Formats: sequence, C-alpha cells, structure tokens
Amino acid sequence: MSDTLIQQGTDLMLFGMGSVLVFLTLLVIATVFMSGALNRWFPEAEPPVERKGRSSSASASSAAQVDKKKLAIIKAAIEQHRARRR
Amino acid sequence: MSDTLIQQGTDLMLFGMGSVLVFLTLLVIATVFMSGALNRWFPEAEPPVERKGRSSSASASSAAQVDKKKLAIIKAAIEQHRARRR
Amino acid sequence: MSDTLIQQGTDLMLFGMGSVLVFLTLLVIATVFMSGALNRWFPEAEPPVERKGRSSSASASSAAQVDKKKLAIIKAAIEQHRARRR
Amino acid sequence: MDNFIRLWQESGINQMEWGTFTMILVGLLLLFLAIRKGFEPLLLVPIGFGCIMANIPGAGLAMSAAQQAIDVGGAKVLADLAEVFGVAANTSADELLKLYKSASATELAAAHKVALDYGYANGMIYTFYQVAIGSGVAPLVIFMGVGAMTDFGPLLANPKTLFLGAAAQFGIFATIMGAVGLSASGLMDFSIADAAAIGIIGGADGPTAIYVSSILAPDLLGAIAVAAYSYMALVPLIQPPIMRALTSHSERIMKMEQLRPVSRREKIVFPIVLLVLVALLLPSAAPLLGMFCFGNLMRECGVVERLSDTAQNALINTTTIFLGLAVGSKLAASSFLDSKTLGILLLGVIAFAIGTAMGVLMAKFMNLFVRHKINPLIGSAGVSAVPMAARVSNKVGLEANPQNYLLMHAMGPNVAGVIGSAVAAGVMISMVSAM
Amino acid sequence: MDNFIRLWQESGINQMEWGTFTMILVGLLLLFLAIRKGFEPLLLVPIGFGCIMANIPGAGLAMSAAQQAIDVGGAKVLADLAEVFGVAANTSADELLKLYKSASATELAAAHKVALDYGYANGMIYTFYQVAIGSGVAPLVIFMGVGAMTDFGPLLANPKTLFLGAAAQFGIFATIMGAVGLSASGLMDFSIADAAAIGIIGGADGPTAIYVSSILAPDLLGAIAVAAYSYMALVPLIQPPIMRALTSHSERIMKMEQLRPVSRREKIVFPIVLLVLVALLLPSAAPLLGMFCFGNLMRECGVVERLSDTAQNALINTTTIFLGLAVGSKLAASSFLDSKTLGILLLGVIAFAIGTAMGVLMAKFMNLFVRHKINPLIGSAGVSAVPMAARVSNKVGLEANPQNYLLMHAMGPNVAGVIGSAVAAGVMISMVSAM
Amino acid sequence: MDNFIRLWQESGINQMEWGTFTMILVGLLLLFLAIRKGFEPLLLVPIGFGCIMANIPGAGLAMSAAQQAIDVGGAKVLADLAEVFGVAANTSADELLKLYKSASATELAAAHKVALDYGYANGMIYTFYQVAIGSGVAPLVIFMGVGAMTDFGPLLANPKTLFLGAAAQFGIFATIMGAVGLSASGLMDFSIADAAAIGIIGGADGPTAIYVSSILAPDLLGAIAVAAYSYMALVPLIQPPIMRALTSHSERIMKMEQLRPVSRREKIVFPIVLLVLVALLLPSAAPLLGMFCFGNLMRECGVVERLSDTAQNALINTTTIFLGLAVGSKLAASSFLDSKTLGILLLGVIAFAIGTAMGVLMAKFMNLFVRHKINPLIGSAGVSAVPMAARVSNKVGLEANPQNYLLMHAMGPNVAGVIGSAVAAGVMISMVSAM
Ligand code: NA
Ligand code: NA
Ligand code: NA
Repeated sequence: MSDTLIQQGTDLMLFGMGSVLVFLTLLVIATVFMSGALNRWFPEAEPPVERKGRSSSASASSAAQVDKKKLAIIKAAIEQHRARRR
Repeated sequence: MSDTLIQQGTDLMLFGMGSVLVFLTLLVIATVFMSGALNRWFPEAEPPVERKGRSSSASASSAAQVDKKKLAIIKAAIEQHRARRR
Repeated sequence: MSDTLIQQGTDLMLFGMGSVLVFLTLLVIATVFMSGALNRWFPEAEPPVERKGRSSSASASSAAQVDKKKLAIIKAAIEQHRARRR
Repeated sequence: MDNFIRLWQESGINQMEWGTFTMILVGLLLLFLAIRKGFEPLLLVPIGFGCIMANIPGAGLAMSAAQQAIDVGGAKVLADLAEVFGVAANTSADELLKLYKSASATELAAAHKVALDYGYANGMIYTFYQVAIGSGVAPLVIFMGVGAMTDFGPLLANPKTLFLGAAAQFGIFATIMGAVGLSASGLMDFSIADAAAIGIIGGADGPTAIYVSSILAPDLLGAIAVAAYSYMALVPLIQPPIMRALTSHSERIMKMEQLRPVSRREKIVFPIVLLVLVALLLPSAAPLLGMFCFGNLMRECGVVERLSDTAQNALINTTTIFLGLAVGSKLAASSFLDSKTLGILLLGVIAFAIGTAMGVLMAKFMNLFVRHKINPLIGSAGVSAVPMAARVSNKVGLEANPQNYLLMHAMGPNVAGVIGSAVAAGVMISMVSAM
Repeated sequence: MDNFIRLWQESGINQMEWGTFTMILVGLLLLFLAIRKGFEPLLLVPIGFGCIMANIPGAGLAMSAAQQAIDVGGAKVLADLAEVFGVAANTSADELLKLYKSASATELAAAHKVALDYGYANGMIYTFYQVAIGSGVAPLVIFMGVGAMTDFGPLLANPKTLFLGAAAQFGIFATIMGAVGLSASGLMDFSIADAAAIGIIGGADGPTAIYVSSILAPDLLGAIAVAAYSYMALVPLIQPPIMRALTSHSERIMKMEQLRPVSRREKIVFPIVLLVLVALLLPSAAPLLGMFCFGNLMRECGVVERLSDTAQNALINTTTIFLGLAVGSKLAASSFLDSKTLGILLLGVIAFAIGTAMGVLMAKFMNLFVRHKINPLIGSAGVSAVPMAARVSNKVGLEANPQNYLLMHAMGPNVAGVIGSAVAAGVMISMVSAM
Repeated sequence: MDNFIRLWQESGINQMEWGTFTMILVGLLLLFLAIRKGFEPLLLVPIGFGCIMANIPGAGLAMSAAQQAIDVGGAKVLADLAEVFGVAANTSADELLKLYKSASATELAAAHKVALDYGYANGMIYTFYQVAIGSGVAPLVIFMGVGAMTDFGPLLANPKTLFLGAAAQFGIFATIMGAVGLSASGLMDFSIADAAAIGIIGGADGPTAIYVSSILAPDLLGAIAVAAYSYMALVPLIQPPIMRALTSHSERIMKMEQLRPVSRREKIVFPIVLLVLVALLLPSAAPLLGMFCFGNLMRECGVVERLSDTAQNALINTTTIFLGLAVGSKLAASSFLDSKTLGILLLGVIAFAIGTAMGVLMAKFMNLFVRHKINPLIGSAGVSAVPMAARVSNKVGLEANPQNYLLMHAMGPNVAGVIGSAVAAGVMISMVSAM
C-alpha cells in the first residue's frame, strides 16, 4: 500500500506539474499570438486609455492637486448627503 | 393529430387574445375609475411632486448649470475619497 | 389535560423567567468584569474615538458649517456624475 | 365556448370564498397600515402583499405541489395519493388533506413525487416559505443584520440596564400563562407550544417571534408575526399611558448621568463574551444569539467593513423581502380567520403592556439599591421594539422635562431587551420540545 | 505514460464533437454580439458564457449527476441505473438517457442516489439551472426588479394606451398559429406547448419568455431565450420599416397632448388595483404579475426605499448572472443544432413584426373614436422591449418632425406591453396545461 | 426542580468536553489573529466565529438532523435508525455514527427522514455548509468575484511571467510528496486524496483550496482552510528570507523595463482565450477557471458594469460570510484535534516555502535566455496570495534599491499564480478521482 501510495504521489507530481507547465506554456503562446493579432489587425483607434466607465479616474489624477481643504469639505458634504438619504 | 393541433392553436389564439383584450379593457376601466376617485376624493394637497427620497434630482436639474470645471474637480475628489475608503 | 397544561405553563414561566434573569445577571457580571479588565490592563492609547472606517463622519461634523448653497451644488454634481455613470 | 367556461370556472371571482375574500381585505388593510400609517413598513408591505398573493383563489401560490394535487386533482391523482397515505382509493380530498398535514417525512416525500409526476409544482410563495422560514435561515440572517446595525455602546456604559431588559421579558411569560388560562378555561384551544409561540410576541422582536413560531407553532406564524409587528408599530400608543401611570412626576423629570465613553476594545470583546456565555450556559439560544453576536462583531471589529456593509444592506434587505412574502403565505383564511387569532391579538397587546410595566417597575426597584439612579421611563424600553421604545422613553421624558434627553440612556435597555427575548426564546424552544 | 494518455483522452480536443464545437462558436458569437454590438449585454454576456461552459466536452457542467453517470459510467454503474429504470442490465447508455428524460419523479430520485453513490455530482450550471429556473424563481425575481424600475406615470396619464399594449400581443398568438401550421404541414414537429412557448417570443419580454418556456418547453428554452433577447436588441432594425409602411407622413408628424401630471397616490394604488384584478380574473398570471406589482409597489410606496433599492440592484443583478448562465445550459448541441431552432428564429422575427404592425394599426383604429388623437408611431412600442421600442417610436417620430418628442407618450404602451404579455403568458400556461 | 436539573444537564458547561473546549479556544485564537493581527480577516473572522458556534456543546449547529438523532436520541430513535442501516436494533450510537458516515445516498435520505419524523432538524451551520460548500457553489462564486476584481494588464504586458506562476506551483506537488512520504513512513495516515488536498495549500489561494478539499478530503477542509489563509497572511514573514537567500544584491537591485500599455481589446479577449484553452485541454479545471474568466470578462467588457459591481461587492461578500461560517463547521474537535492537523500545518508552510523558492529560481533560469531580464524577486509572487506576495516582492526590492518599484511587475506572476493553482487543482481532482 505505502509503495503504491508513493507511486501515486510521484505520478501526481510528475504529470500534475507537467500539465501545469504545458498548459501555461500554451497560454503564453496563445496570449502572445492574441496580443500580436489584435494590435496588428484590430488596433484601437484611440491610444489605449481606460474604458469609459472609469474615465473619471483619469480626471482624478489630472486633478490630483485638488487642495486638501476643499477635499475635506466635499467629503463632509458627501457624508451629509448620504446621511440624509438614509 | 395535426387537425387537432391546428384546432388547439386556433383555440389558443382566439381565447388567448380575447382574454388579453378583455383583461386590459377592464384594467383601463379600473384605472380611469381609480384616478378619478383618487383625484376627486383624495386629492393630494401639494402639487404632485417627486417623492422625498428623490427630491435631490430636482435640485440637480436646477443646478444643472454648475460649470464643467467645478464638476471635474468634484468628481476627482469623489474618486479620491472612494479610492481611499477601499 | 388542562391541569397538566397549566402545570406546563407555570413551569415555563418560572424556569423561563428564572433563566432569563440568571443569564442576564451573569452577563452583567461578565460585562463589568470585561470592561474593568480591558480598561485596566489594555487601555487604548488614544482617547476612545470612532474607528478608522468611519472617521470621515468626524470631519463631517467639523465641517458641518459648509454653507447650504455649496452643498446643493455638490449634491447636484454628484447626481450628474452618477447619472452619467449609468 | 368550453374554453370560456373553463376560464371562468378557473377565475378568481368564481372560486372566491368568503374567507379568501376577507383575507385579501386583511392584506389590503396591512398595506394601508404600512404605507399610510407607517406601521413597520419594511415588513408589513411584503407581508400584506404576500397575504393577498397567498389568497388568490385558484393560483395556489402558497401551496405545495401535493396540496395542489389534493386540491384540484382528479380521481386518479387522489387515488394515487391515497395509496401513499395507505388509505382507500376513494378517500375524499378533505380527508387526504388532513392526512397530508400529519404525514411523516417519508409520506411527504412520496406524495411530493406523485404530485410532480402529475405535473403539479410547488407554489411560488410556498417555495419562499420553505427556503426562508422552513429552513430557519431567514430570521437568523436578519438577526445577523440587526446585530451589525446595533451599537452596544450605551449598554456597555451602563451594564445594569441589562436588568431592565430582563424584567421586561416577563411580558412573554405572563402571556404564556394567559394563553394557558384561556385554554384551560375552554375559551380557546392552545397547546403549550402554541402558548409559548404567542408569548414571544411580548419579546417585541420580529425575527425572534418568527423564528420561535416557525418551530413551535407554524400554523399560528402568520397571526403572530402580524401581531408582533403591528404592536411594535403601536408602541407609541401602548406604552405612554402605562409609563405615566406607574411613575411620579418627580421620577419622570429625573436626569441621568452622562454615559461614559466606551472604548473600541470593549465593543469588540462584548459580542465574544456574550457568545461564550451562551455557549457555556444556553446552547438552545445559540442560533439566534450566535448570529446576532456575529453581526455585531463584524460591525465592531473594524477589519471586515465590506462584510458588515453587506450584512446591513443587500443581505438583510433581500432576506426581508422573501421573509415578508413567506410570512404572508401563513395568512390563509383557514388558519387566520379563527377565534385563535383574536386570542393572539388580545394576548399580544397584554404582553406588550405587562412587559412595559415590568420594565418600569424594575427600574424603580433597582433605584432602591443603586447609587446612580435610573429614570424609570427608560425601563419601558426593555421590551426591545428597537428603536421605537427608546424613542418613546425619550418623548415621555421630554414631556415632563424639556431638557431631559433620555434617548441614549434608553438604548441600553432597548438592546438588552433583544438579548433578553432571544434568551427567552432559546429557553422556551428547549423546554417545550422536551415537554 | 498511462497518465498522459488518460489526460489526453479526457481532454476537450479529443472528446470534441462537431456539434459541441459549433455550440462553442455560437457562444462566442453571442459574446461578440453582446459586447461589440451591444445586443442586450446584461443577459447575452452570461448566456453566451454559459453556452461555452455548458459545451465544454468532458466537463459535464450542464449535466445532472445521473446524466454524467450514464454518460461516462462503466458497466456496473449502467447496470445499477438500468435496475432503477426497470430494464435489462445491459441496456445501452443511449437507451438509458432516453429513459432518464422521460422518468418519473421517483425514478429520478433513485437514479440520482445511485449516481451519488458512484461519486458523481451535479454539474455547476445544472445546479444553477435547477435553483434559478427549475424552481421558477429567477424570472419572477427579475420581474420584481423590473417592476421596481418601472414608472407607470405615462400609462396612468393616458390609460387608453393599454389597448396598444394589448393589440401588440397579437404577435404572440399569430406566431402560435405559425408554429402550429409548420407542424401541421410536416415541416417541423412542434407540440402545442412548444408552439405556445415560441409564441411568447412575440411578447418581447425576456423574463416572461424564460418563465413560460421553462414550464411549457424546457428543451427549447435556450433557443427561445436567445431569440427573444436578440430580437429585442434588433428592434431598431425590425420596427422602423414596418412603422413607416403602415403610417402616412401626416400621421407621423402628429403631435400629442402633453401628459397630465400623475399624483403619487395614483402610482401607489395602481399596482394594487392591477393585483386585485389579477386575483379576481386571472389567477394563472398571478406569479408574474404579482411579483411585478410587488416590485412596483415597493418603488412607489415611498416607505421601503431600501427594499426597492436592493430589488433594483444587488438582487436583480445577482439573479441575472445566474439566470444567464443557467439559460446557457440549455444551449447544448443536441437541442440547439436542430431544425427547430431555425423555425424558432424565423417565427420569432415574424412575431415581432406582427406585434409591431398590430400596435400601429390599433392606434390608427383608436383614432377613429377618441378625441385626443394618438400618434400611431407609439403603437409599435406596445410590443414592450422596454425601453428600446419606445426609443424607436421617438426616433421615427423625430425623423418626420424634429420637434415631435414621443418618448414619454410611447412609455405608456411600452409598459402596457409588459402587462399584456404577462397576461398572455398566464392564459397560455393555464390553457395549454389543460389541453 | 426537574427543570433546573434538565437545563443544567443540557447546558454547555455540563456537556463540555476537553476537545470542544480546546476548539472554542482555537476559534478565539483565530478571531484574535484576524482582528488584532490582521490575518486575512475577511475569511478568518467568519471561520473563527463559525468554529466557536460549531463547537457549542449541545447546540448541534454543525450536525445534520440524523447526526443529532444519533447523538441525543433515545433507544426508540436509535432502533429506527439501526433499521435504516440494516443492523440490530440495539446497535450503539457510536457504531451508528460510523455507519452514518459511510452510508449510501439512499441510506442517508432514509435516515434523514427518520430524524425529521422525530423532530430533529439540520443544524444552522450544517445547512450553510451543504448549501455553500457541499454544492460546490460558494468557492466558485467567490472565484467569479475575484475574477471581476483582477486586472490582467500587467500579465498581458509581459506574458512570460506566466512561467513564474507555473513554477511556483511546484510547492503544491512537492507537498503532495511530503504528505505521501509522511504516510509511507508511518508517521501519519494520509490517503492520496488527502495528500492532494493538503498540497493545494501551496497554491496560496483560499477558494481553490476550499473547493479542492471539499471534493477530495472534506474531513480535512477545516484545517486546510485555516492553514491556507493563515500562511497567506504570513507571506510577509515566510517569503523574504527565502528570497534574500536565493538572490544576490545585484539581482535584487535590477530594474525592469516599464510595462507597455495594454489595450482594452486584449483585456476583453484574454479571458475568452483562457476559457477556450481550458475547454480544449483541461475540462477538469473548467468550473474554477470558467467562473474566474466569467468574472473577469464581466469586468473588462465594459457593457455589464452593474453585474460586475454586484459580483465584486454584494455577491462576493454574502458568499464570503456563509463560506466562512461553513468552513468553521469543519473545525470540530474530532477532526481538528488530530496529529493530521499538525502535519497539515507543517506541510503547508513547506509548500509556501518551496513555491516561493521555485518562483525565484525560475526567474533566474529564465534570465539565461530572455532579452528583457526579470528581477528574480518577482518570482516569489508566483505563489499567488494576491496581492500580498506582490507587495512583498516590491518591499524586498525597495530595501535593495529605494528607486526600484516592482509592484506592477510582480502583479503579472501574482495573477499567473492564481491561474496556475486552478490548473493544478483541476488536474489533481481529475487524476485522484481516477486513482
Ligand atoms: Na425583547
Ligand atoms: Na410584451
Ligand atoms: Na497559486
């Protein structure tokens, strides 16, 4: 039994690790191919920006110099607003 | 069988469409009656405004002329605020 | 049967109410002991403030004097911002 | 033409019976009370709506597949079901329904399969009931959410207010005696389990009442839940006269010491202490108080804000919707339009009144001993009915002395009352099961 | 070495059959349409993804434990299953699968237990299907959320637009005749239940279509759901030519009276009136319309904002995710790659076209009688497909007259169409069950 | 008086056994680690609390109805259960419990019905376990949420970091050999399924570990989950010494090229490519990676923001709460207080160490070939433990060179490690099931 168990463990290790390596290697190849194909044949017209739903983060960084005091006031306002909504 | 099937389909069409028409006709009558009764016997004192929980949308439209720059700053602030909360 | 029922009810009342009183008395003792132990051996360095995740409420109250007009503008901006996100 | 006749036969008007019609009116009344009068709308809107839906004649929304098969099935279906219950093939539908209600788990499973084979399916609200209440999960999840919304600060600042929460639970046990008395005198017919479930109305705590009655008296669940939530909404009417009658003006104007600040650590450790105490002493209260403490620990520990937020919002709201609809399914004419319901409504208000009185009296009694006197008006908050009862204490206090803000002081007994009724629930479930 | 051979034998490529491969392409196509073309992405992204997952060869994600046991089990498993179905021990897997599909509830339960004992488990998406669709709950919960998002204001301001919503449902019934005709002429083989389920595509309402087909024709559910959502997305292409063909320029430029303001009370009472009418007349439509009215009442009553918010957000989103994946499980090669699917796709577009036409014609017909004329362009919105169809009415109106904003006017028939198709669904389920 | 005796007999203190008491302390320790030390609190707070609740003596919260019947039932109950299992009526409770644990699905169903008939019900946490973990759904839903929170950008910008994620999975397989070795040497008694489940701790991925052990070794699930989450929290202690030992100063200060921008389309197509690859090659990994890809597609496709938000918030939080409590139910004294747990804790830390080392060594190995050199410090992030391991890479990098920000570079192998361990999980489940 213990002999078989070690055999089973070895099998699991060799074929398991092998599968992981093979699969991820294929994934690397597929990914490289995909990126190449997309950037070659379907390039995005615009420079790769964040997508619409999150575009606000762009303005966030551009406006990162919003002064701290203003931010505190706005936060307070938001909290008040929320508190009232409840 | 196919004769019966057509018979069944016809039944379904006639009685089904009939039921839809009858039901929605009754609904029209009931709705007209309800609106009349409510507006006559239980008129709302105040003019029919949006309910409390959403009144903020009113102020939103009234202040729609908030200038765009201010809005950008505020949005940025909100994003910062949210990002920090995470 | 009705005799037994009354007997059962009386049992339930006496032992039930007894258990509630005993349990809550033990809870009072345990709570007093816990508070004493914590405040004696593990006092919090800082004065007991609200915890971090809600500290914004502190700034909210400190900035409670944010003038109403500003708040209205900000609320409007938030609404616009949300409406656009949808 | 046959089709129209069949549609008409199937239509609600034709099948409507007097009781069903009355129950739809009851549902409309509950909606009116909830929407127009503000009676605990979060629960009574779904309950009222569920009540109407459950009583739509011919829709069978509150029936299991087997109940529908019995209700509308033909001779062949009934014969097959009769075989399941081991009775003659020509047993009447009414008789089968009785057998179904007292059937063993094995018979129920077999009857369900027969019904499925004949194309019947569980009604929508029946499914909600099984999943939400039959499993016991929904009241517990709501209790977790309530725990996540509860601030034990005022209680920790003044732990002796726990005694007020304990005393007010006498409303529960006095009501049990009342129900038993009605039964013994032959006016009603309550079993000891029924009596215990009715008593829990005095706990003034919705999920606890639903949890207890789902275990001890499922048939009365509808009436008990409606009574519990209605009287919780009526607390501002029920309590003040009792409070005024039992206190003098000088007691009512008594100011209490400001509460000491409570450290974050105390708040974190308290739910754990409570859980350990439950674990050591009262395992039967473990589901209710365990989930309550878990919710509170998530709130206070400060490291799982996102879980706490979900427990307080999406999760409790979702559960409330289905719990409410499911409670509605127990508002069927056959069980609600019964003299028992009158008894429940009567006993419920008595339970609230006695609980209120005992809370006030306990405060007066404690004042004989303690150094920092307690304004007896906060005793009434011990019935729970969070936060309504605490607000009532505050309001009656302000009437007597416009500078006397009792709200925070009353929050202590208020949450103590939640713990107290959960303890009482655990004791009762355990004792009744063994009787 | 054996291990590699086994892994290879088990791998998808080796097990892939032509049909499975095609269905994965169909799933990718659905994802493309949803993401790139904006075809009802909220449903078609989960459906497309579920389609791919359900068709992964060897994974059995859309199979029950018993189906997997039949599919991959050895001789001993098959023999045990054969015993359950009462056939010879050497019955073939294909034969057992047929028996499984027509098995009684008792046999299914027994087969499930055998499969469990051999270590098989229900596939993930099969579980989603059973919980979300098999129980009937998910479409109803989505309908509740839709109700909570629906504003009946425009309908209440102009109740006669309900007739437009009624007329457009003729698309449903005409399509039934079409399906029956195809079947009678021997081109396809639809039962009357199939025909009714296909017809409901004309209702242009996703959850209604899924609900009806889950009851009447579960095998066709995948194709019907895909057709319904796809054509809803194609409404801006399908409707305008029909609308232009049936209306004159002078009709299209017709301006409608501004809608009167609707009071909050009307909005609160309307869902209750609708529910009572359903209760009295059409119990078979009670699940769909009941949940719809419940959602709307939560929205309008103003006292349960938090329940309404959850119904409109966390709850409907969660349900949509699992509903979509579950629908994908019905996109198996064996049922989708069938001439029936072509028939469904063909009949579906006809249903939309007829519904559109009847809505427009009904508006013109009503204009013969009513004082405040109706622009016939809003008739097409009666098919529902909320809010797409109303936008189409608006757009075609603006083309004819750049000052003519029909959007709010079209919202009336638009939501009327939702009620109309739910009514039709109830009638059909009731009638077909009795046939 | 009898009542008090009974209450006392029933109380926790009286029933408390040494093991149960220890497990409550373990639960308190987990809460302490989670709240005070910040050990993965989102999971360890619910797990710790669930552990305490599951071990409340006499409450039976983690027991099925049948287990409770066996545990506390009288002679008649035991005789009926004995009949179900086909043994003599006077079989002891311990013996029945053993039979129950190895019973067939048919026997389990019958035993459940007997228990129901005697008034026993499934314990609360047992129900949570069945619904959340027994069905396999909760870990998958969490994986979907994790997918919706994962940004594959850094991985797509530098796909060869996938190799680092692959190499680090050697920790899994080396640990299997360790467990097998312990077993073969007679020190412990692990089956091959146990060994595989223990190995998955090295995957450093909570939901994967729970999913695998729920299938392969449910009895060890509690210990495995605790070990996995604890070591994930200890990553900042475990990894740095290994990383420093295996790298030279000049390697650690190596700056990497800035990552190229990744287009939105690449991010949308990547989860689909991954899913297709899984479908073609590794169907056994389909549930885990399928849900992961689905979550990620919802995030990236940009047209189902509301579904993605729900998957990242309400849905994953709700699931986490119940998953955590359910895991706690597997922390019963009988299974946790066993030398196996020591083995698991020991092997777990070895798994993390080997995974870390292999990731670093693979990076050094790759540097022999590739043009754009890789800082070996990001190799350690290949174990996953997102985002902790990536932060550790960054921190150790900054120690060597205060200008060297590795965080974004380390995110690539970090998410690659998630894919890698899900692949390993699929392979192991498939291979072990066939052994
Ligand atoms: Na109470
Ligand atoms: Na429609
Ligand atoms: Na990993």
